[in-house]
Amino acid sequence: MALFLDILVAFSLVAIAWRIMRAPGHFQAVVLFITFGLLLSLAWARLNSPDIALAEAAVGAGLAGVLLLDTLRAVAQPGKVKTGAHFSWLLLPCLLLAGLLTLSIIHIQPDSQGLARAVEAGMQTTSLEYPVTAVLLDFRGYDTWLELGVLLAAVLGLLCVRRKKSIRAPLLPAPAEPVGRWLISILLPLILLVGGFLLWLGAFAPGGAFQAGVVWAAGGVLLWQAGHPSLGALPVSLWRTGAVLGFALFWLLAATALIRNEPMLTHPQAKAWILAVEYAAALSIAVCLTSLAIGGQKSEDRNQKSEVRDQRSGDRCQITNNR
Amino acid sequence: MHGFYIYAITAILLFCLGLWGLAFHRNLLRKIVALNVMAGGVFLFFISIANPDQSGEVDPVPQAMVLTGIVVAISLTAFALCLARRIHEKTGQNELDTSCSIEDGDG
Amino acid sequence: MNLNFWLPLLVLCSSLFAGLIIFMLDESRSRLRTALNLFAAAFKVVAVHYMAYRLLVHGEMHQVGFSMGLGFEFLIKVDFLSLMFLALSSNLWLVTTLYAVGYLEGSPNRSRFFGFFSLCVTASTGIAMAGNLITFFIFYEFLTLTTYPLVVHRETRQALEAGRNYLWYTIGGGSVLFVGIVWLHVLAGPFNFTDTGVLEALDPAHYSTLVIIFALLIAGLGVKAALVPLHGWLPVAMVAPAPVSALLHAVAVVKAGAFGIVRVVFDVYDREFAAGLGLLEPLAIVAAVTIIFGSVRALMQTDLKKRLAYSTVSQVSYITLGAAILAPFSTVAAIVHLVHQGIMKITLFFCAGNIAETLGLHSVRDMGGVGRRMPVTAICFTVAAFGMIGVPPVAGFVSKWYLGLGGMDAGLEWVVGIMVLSSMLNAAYFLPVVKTIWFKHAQKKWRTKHSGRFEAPLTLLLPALATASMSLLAGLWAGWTWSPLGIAEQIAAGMGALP
Amino acid sequence: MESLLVLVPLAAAMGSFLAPGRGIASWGFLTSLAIPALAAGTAMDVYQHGARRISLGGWAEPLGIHLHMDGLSVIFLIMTALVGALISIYSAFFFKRDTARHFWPLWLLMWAALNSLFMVSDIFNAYVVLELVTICAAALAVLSGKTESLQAGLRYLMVAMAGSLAFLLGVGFLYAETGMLDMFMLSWELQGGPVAAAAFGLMTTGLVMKSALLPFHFWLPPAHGEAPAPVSALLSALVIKGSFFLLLRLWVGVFEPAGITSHAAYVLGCLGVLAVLWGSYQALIQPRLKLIIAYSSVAQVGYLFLMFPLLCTVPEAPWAEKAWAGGTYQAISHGLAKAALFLAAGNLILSTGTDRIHYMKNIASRLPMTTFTLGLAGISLMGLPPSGGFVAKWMFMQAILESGQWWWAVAPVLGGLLTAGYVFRILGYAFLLAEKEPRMLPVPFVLEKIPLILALCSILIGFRAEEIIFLLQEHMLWAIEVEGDS
Repeated sequence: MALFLDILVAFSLVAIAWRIMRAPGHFQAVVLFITFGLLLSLAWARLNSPDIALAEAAVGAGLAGVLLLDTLRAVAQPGKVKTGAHFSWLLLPCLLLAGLLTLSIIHIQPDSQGLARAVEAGMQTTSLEYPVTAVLLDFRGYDTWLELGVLLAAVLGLLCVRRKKSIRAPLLPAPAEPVGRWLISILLPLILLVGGFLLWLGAFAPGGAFQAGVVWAAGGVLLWQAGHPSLGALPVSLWRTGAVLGFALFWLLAATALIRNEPMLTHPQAKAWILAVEYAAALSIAVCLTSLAIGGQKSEDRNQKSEVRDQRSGDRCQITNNR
Repeated sequence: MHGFYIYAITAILLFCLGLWGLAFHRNLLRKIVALNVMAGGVFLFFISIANPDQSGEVDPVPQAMVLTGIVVAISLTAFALCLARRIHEKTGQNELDTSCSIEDGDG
Repeated sequence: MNLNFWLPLLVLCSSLFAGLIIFMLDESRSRLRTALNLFAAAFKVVAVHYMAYRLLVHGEMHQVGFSMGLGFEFLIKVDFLSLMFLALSSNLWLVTTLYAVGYLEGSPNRSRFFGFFSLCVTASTGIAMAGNLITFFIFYEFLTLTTYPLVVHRETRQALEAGRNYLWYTIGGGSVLFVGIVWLHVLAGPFNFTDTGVLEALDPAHYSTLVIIFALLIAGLGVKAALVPLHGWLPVAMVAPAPVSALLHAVAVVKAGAFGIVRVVFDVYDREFAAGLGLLEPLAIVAAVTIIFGSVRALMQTDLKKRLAYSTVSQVSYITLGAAILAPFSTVAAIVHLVHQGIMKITLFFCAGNIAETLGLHSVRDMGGVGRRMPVTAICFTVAAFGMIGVPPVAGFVSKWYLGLGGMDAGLEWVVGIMVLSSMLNAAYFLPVVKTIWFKHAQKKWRTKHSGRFEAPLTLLLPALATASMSLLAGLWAGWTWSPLGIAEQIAAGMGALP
Repeated sequence: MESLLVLVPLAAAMGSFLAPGRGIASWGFLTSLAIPALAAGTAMDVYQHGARRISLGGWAEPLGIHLHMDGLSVIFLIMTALVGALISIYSAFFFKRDTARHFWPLWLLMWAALNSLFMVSDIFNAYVVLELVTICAAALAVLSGKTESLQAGLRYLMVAMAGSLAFLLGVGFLYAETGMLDMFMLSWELQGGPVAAAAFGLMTTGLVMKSALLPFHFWLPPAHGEAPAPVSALLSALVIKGSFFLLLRLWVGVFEPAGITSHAAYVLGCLGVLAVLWGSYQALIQPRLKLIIAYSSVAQVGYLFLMFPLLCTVPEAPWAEKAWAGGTYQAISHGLAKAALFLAAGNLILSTGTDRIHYMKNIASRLPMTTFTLGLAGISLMGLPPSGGFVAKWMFMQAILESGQWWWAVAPVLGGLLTAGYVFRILGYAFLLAEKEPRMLPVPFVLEKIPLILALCSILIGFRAEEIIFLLQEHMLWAIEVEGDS
């Protein structure tokens, strides 16, 4: 039965992926992609990885879906649907590659324990109780730190493309029906609570900074979609601080170790330290993901004027001083 | 045991389909979707090796790596989509203009 | 202060630093530039002669070197052969600088010109003092690069065309040379120039490879030495200003190629070993063909500078020919002709430049009456031309005489035939010029720019006079111990060629 | 010391992000002062005491992530420090304030990532760092906001993403085979076999895509040609080297001991030769200076790939030292010379408003310093003596002839000639008299001097190879004992 379920999930994944590639309409492809994300999280739940399933559902299906749909709406070309595909013959080499890789997969001995033993040994020392969180924040904290850096860089890149000083989201007009506001007033506290709960959970059970950050980011996107003015009222400096906070705390963690003359990122195994970093990381992830989701908008407020000016001058970088 | 091979091979197929889609589509949005399918395949592979025998014991390291990978992927996707939108605003096209000769602009 | 260490560096740096400082000078500061230039050149002459004194009289070895790891060694070392070339280039740099100052007066971009001019001399100094093939190659390519801006100095399309031509030839030749040198290092490991060659100790299994490498080296060097069929760039490069042509033909580029061939044959392969591999005969034949070909082509030119250019093609190959004949006398001839050809050819170019600059004459046919209008220039020209033909007692005679003797010694009688034929051809293209200058009347009115006490500005006249007298003296006092011939004989003796 | 190489630019990146005021460039200045000193300190340390590792967070292998410093990483660190610092100073004077606001955080973040990449020891960490470099590089490439640059940036981003994913899948395969992520451990553990071969193929392909080797070179010329000059310089001089460095590390450190590299090495060598010829040919026919320089990068990257057939086909080859020296010298001198060229091109654009070489007539007299820079950097690219490029070419050639794989000699010889072709094509126009005097603006002092310094460095490193070769010889990859250090 379990085998049957696995085969079913696997087959559907491949079938949907195939449909995503072949779908004639872009909208169809995006919707299929969201389905694909949900199915993927199902597969991961099957593989005993609830953290990843949660994250994938929130990001792969949720946030990526929102982003894709949003972009699709913005770049839609009314009246003409051009698939514009070429190189269909490349399918053959790709399948060949798949065959080769499959051949080598046959040779994998699936009894390898990987680093599970080493993690178990490490769990004796670390102050965290849940292994995934321990790997993320402690054993391989450097990766997580730099991952926050990637997130920050994406936001910086977005600002660079949009030539904005900060994400001042173009506030959509509030929804006509009061249902939207009502929904927000119910949903938002719930979202905040769920996120906080996940964060707290992460210390000893599936959950943690990333999942919490994603949930909060969903709240932010919701606020924006509903046209709530609160995001626009956020001061720029606060926003900047929020985006960089997790990263900065990690930096502090790394730097203080140097002062104590220990290798970078070594920290006293006190839970408070790690939790502070984790909470800050969650906040930063939320801020950055919200910014990524809504910051790609074309500016329509007063920034637009300055954007036009920026573009004109940005084409030729010139010197301001030292003439 | 078999579950591992099923998911690992699925992962490979997803990766290769995504790769093909990346080359196959001209539309930028579709290319980005294809990249995400590729990423999904890679992540699935990691999780399948984290849990080879589908018993309760799961290797936490690949899980952590996938979580990191998901964040990286969404960051890059968001940035790529933003670029695609900007290109659409400037050219009205959703494709990379391959015929656009890079020789024409000055500077 | 250890002079054995510092002196070669001083010699090298005198022109290098002069060049670098001149680059930074403002265009308008021509006095300072000239002073600096002349001072550096004079300093170099003094330093070189002092070094020569120390080497010849006290037998001091001057050497500087540092390793760059993995057998990559930068070595500057002064031996007798270096000294010949050094003395030639430093003396001629001094006179050419003087000449160039007068020649380019008032023209644009002089800082650039003199800067590269100095660098160019630095390169040929480095070539002279290089103690191994790597160092030689470094300076050899440096020379290529520093002469390019000089060739294109006039910034006309024609000049650029010539520059491009020059580059393709020389950089192509450089690559071939590069392959040859690296290959040799792979076979033989790191080595320096020695009087007895270095390759004899190698496993005989490598001998066939050595032949290929020799071909690569000669092909690479032959581009600069203008061996037929690699000479194509030289006549085209005549668009450059006269001092540049003088430098190219007498001191730097062509001579560097010939000097390299001498080094490879004498100090890398050793003449007898090379002869054993059967390498010298083909080289001699190529040189002989070049000698005849150059002369024939010179005969067909009406432009004086072009004629001189082809004459260079022919004359420089005497050096190669001398190196390629396994006989003591021809060795001496090869070495001594390095100097003799330089001083005679530079005189000719100075004179041609004088005539072109003062009277605006380029074609041989228009030169009637020049002898009366510019007697000093005409005398200098005549002396040098006679030298080229091989009329005693001018220096050229000595070289040809020894070359012929060497050919006889080695049992290669055809060499004498080549000498005779070449001299006749030389006469055939130089004598009409001399005749026109002295015995024909002017056909049209001259476009004279110069009106002074002398027939031409002194800066143009004195260098020509100096080099002409040098070529005369080198012939007259050939028997003196420290004359070019005397030193060449000592070098040959050092190699075991002369008793 | 080595941790500071990452910490300092990250702090500056955060600082410039949080305080993007008038003095934003001072963050860059401070970093450019600190990093070369830190890199030199690290280099001295490695030079005197040999290679070393630090365990981040105090977690030893195989669990924790390590930073690994040996001769190779130190050389790349120093190159990055030197080039990065000089380009930073240039940028401080080049960018207007509203562009600078975007430039500095991204560049400083990328600098930290590059430093981290050159000390990388963990393959998954390598993936994260690579992605950080990629996203910063892509964002910097679109800094000018022009349509062409946006398109080029997106193309680069997608190729790089695909490459990273292939690399990541390879990481998965390696982990499945060995249960290790640390390269140092892998070099002991990894045996041959189909899984290792699959990982090898995937990781190599991914990194080759990011390094713009021939069939994947298409993204490079537009991306590097359309970006603002300092960004082009950074991308060409440093970013490609990052993925190349990682490739070298993996091949020599991990896959070569496992004995699966030999055939693939010939493939990479062939692609390298083709890249040299094709890139140089394309550079010969481009009408714009920056595109010439960008295609020249395609060619110069090809040289680097000659290292693989020389190093990874015969175990313990006697010519390995020379191939090492050749490759590293090529990487360094290309970094310096290419940065100089792009910055000089930037000056030309500032002065004349265009980089079409037909409009570049007579710059030899008008902008002598810039022309001189172009010439010097060109010498190093051509591999003419005396320059770093020459040492590289010499060492390569010796290794090639010694190994008996003489056919690779095509690349240095023919490539050198073609390079001379395009370098002198530029200089030829520079010396040509213009019919009418073009309108030229003066170039500020600093902007003119920085490229000159870079070009001079690329020449001067040719005079002193011994220390670098020593660093490579004595402290080659993984040349330390297993120890529970930190």
